[in-house]
Amino acid sequence: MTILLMGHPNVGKSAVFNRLTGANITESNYPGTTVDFTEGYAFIEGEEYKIIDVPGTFSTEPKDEAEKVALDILAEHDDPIVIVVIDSTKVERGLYLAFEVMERGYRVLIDLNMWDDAEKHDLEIDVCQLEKILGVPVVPTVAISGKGISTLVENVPSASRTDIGELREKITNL
Amino acid sequence: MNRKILDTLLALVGACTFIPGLLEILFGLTGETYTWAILSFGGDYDLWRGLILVASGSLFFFTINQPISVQKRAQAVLASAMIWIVGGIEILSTVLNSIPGGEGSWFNTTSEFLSYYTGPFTPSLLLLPVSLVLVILVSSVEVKNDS
Amino acid sequence: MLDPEERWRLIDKLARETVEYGADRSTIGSVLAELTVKPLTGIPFALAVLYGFWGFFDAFAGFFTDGFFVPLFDDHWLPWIQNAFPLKGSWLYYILVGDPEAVNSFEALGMLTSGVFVAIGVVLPAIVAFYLIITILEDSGYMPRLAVLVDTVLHKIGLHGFAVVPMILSLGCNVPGVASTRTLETKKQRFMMMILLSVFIPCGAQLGVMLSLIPEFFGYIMIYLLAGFFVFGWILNRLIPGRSPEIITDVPPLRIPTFKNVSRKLWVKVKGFFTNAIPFVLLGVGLVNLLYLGGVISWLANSLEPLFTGWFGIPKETVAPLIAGFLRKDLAVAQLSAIDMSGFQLITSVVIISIYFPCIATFSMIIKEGRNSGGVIKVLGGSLLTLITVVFLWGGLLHLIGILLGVA
Amino acid sequence: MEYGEEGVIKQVTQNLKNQLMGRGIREGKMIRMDTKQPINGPVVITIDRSTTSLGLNLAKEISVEVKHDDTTDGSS
Repeated sequence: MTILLMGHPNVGKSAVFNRLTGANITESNYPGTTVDFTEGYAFIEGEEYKIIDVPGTFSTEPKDEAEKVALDILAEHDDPIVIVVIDSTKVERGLYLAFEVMERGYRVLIDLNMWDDAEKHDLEIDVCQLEKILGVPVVPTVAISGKGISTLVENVPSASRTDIGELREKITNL
Repeated sequence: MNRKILDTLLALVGACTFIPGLLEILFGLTGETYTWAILSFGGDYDLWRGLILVASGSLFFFTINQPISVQKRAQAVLASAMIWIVGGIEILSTVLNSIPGGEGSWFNTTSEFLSYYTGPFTPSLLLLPVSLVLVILVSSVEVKNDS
Repeated sequence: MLDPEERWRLIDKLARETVEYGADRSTIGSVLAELTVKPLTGIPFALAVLYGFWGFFDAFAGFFTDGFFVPLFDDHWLPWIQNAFPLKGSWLYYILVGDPEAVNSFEALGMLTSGVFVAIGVVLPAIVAFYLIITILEDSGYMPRLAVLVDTVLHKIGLHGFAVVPMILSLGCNVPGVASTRTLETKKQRFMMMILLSVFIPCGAQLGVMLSLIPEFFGYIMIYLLAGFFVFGWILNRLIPGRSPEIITDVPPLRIPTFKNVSRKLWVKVKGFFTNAIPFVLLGVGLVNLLYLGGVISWLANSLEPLFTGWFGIPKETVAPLIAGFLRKDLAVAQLSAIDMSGFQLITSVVIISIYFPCIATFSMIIKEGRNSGGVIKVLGGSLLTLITVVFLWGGLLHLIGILLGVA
Repeated sequence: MEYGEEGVIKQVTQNLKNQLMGRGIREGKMIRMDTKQPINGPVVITIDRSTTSLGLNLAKEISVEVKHDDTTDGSS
């Protein structure tokens, strides 16, 4: 099983990665490119997962080499679980990427990282409602301190697919 | 503490940063070294240290006369951070220079090791604790009319 | 798939339902974040950061290299291997150990002596120090700010604000500098940067020797090299086809980096460097020794003589240090200072040492990285062509300036 | 648009849209110009609390309705 960590640059993706994986990590060069990505392993509920820290990307419409690699990694794995890491203070931007990944039919788990920053800025996010509307697990975390990571791990097996047509209807009817 | 006292302190620290900074630029350009009491000027890269101190001093001056605000605090912190970088490097290189023994032995003798720490010191090193206290003061002053 | 406009419409609606924004208060962090990217406050602070960068490197690398590795290699490793290695006088001894009489590891020139010393004793501490600071700058969110501040100048020569990273790295050692060009966006930018770096940016070891041997000329040499960087950057930008896109980068909030993340990233980087670059350095040393044995280098020295005296106006004795410069530029500068010549000739020859050819380690790195920047042949051919042009023009120009000033 | 000003994005050229969609630069959004570097350097803008830096020529492709006391000016 493979877990892909996707998200914008600077959302603490590698901090999440470091929390999830053990010591055995390797940084390697994606063949034919100048982009490096990191791989590691984790045991979740007795099962071994390969975890890939996908290069930071803003959208699944690639604009540069790093985003192209991100997309290639996404495409070359057989039915991976995608954890979309979002900066909690910039939910809209993060959701844009999450939507794109969900539209492609992947099993998605949303990580609202840097939750402490959101609290500092008096930002309130209704996680339950977000979860209900999107139909995928949404977990607030603070990867730097490790808060919420265990909940994130527990939710990995329940990452799920969303029918985008239904989602559209749900949101329009809100 | 009220703003007047704080501004006086800021001006004082600003001047104590700005003037040695100018002197360092001077000594940096001529390449001479000069020691006065426990203060020393000159040495490698002195021109750069001088430029940074002058900029830091100017930034301290700039914060004077502003109402106490987050802006003012941040500017004081930034100005101090510039001193900390220069001073911190000074401390680091002193410590690292004092450890290896050079010819014949791996480590320095205790007396030689200690001789590295008796000065004279560069202005930034002496300013480091001062600006640290200043930042704590600035942060402790209550912000009025925060916007 | 939805189209982007609709996706945004849905997200905005969703966000209105689930996200509630409080008042956007400015905190000391957010104001600092703004101050560090404003030119008036940001540029002086950037200067301080760069000073800190350089100062840390100087102290850290000096501590390990001069404090421990130099005595370790010179007093223990070198004499031991000179005696312990069998077959003294054979070609194998020459390639692996080098000069049996050498008293310091710089001058022994063998793979197991100079090669290992340079790789472990000199380059490794430099690499650790540099990657440590780079990682802290990246994790704190400062790097994009620095990039934005210098983009103004660098974009004029077709580069990017982010080109500042390889530039800074190269001042320590050109090897990681060349390696880090891979962060640049287009092939054109990577190619340009590799050439400009390896030609015009002197490395830390060379800077050190220059400062201690000829401090009175240091400023002039640096200004002349930096001017070359921008002049040839501008020319290359016109000549090389390809895009140089404008900068688009996020400017993230400033954060205090955590020890765990920094140390982990650092470990991964250093491990990668160990396995990728160090074999290249060792092979490079071996190659030069083979060329020496084959007589290629002395042949070069003889045939290049007229060029040196005529075009550059420097004595013919400088040919030998120049050849040595292929291996170690700092060594070459040290050898130059022993030759009897005028001050201006010394400036000229140091400049030529800097620009004439990247050292073997850098050269190996260019070959390695060239694969990602348009193919080895193209990059190598391109850089050789540029190098020759640069050395002729920039070196000759300096001679001309000297003649005009009446000092050459 | 001048330094320190706020406004609403009126229009983004298609070229720029393709590049910036994922970054949240889109029509109808509040935008603030944080800094402008001297001699045609890049600009720094904030949208939705995320700060982005753009080359000046790219930034020119965004037209903004600047929010003064009387909203009239629509230059970039």
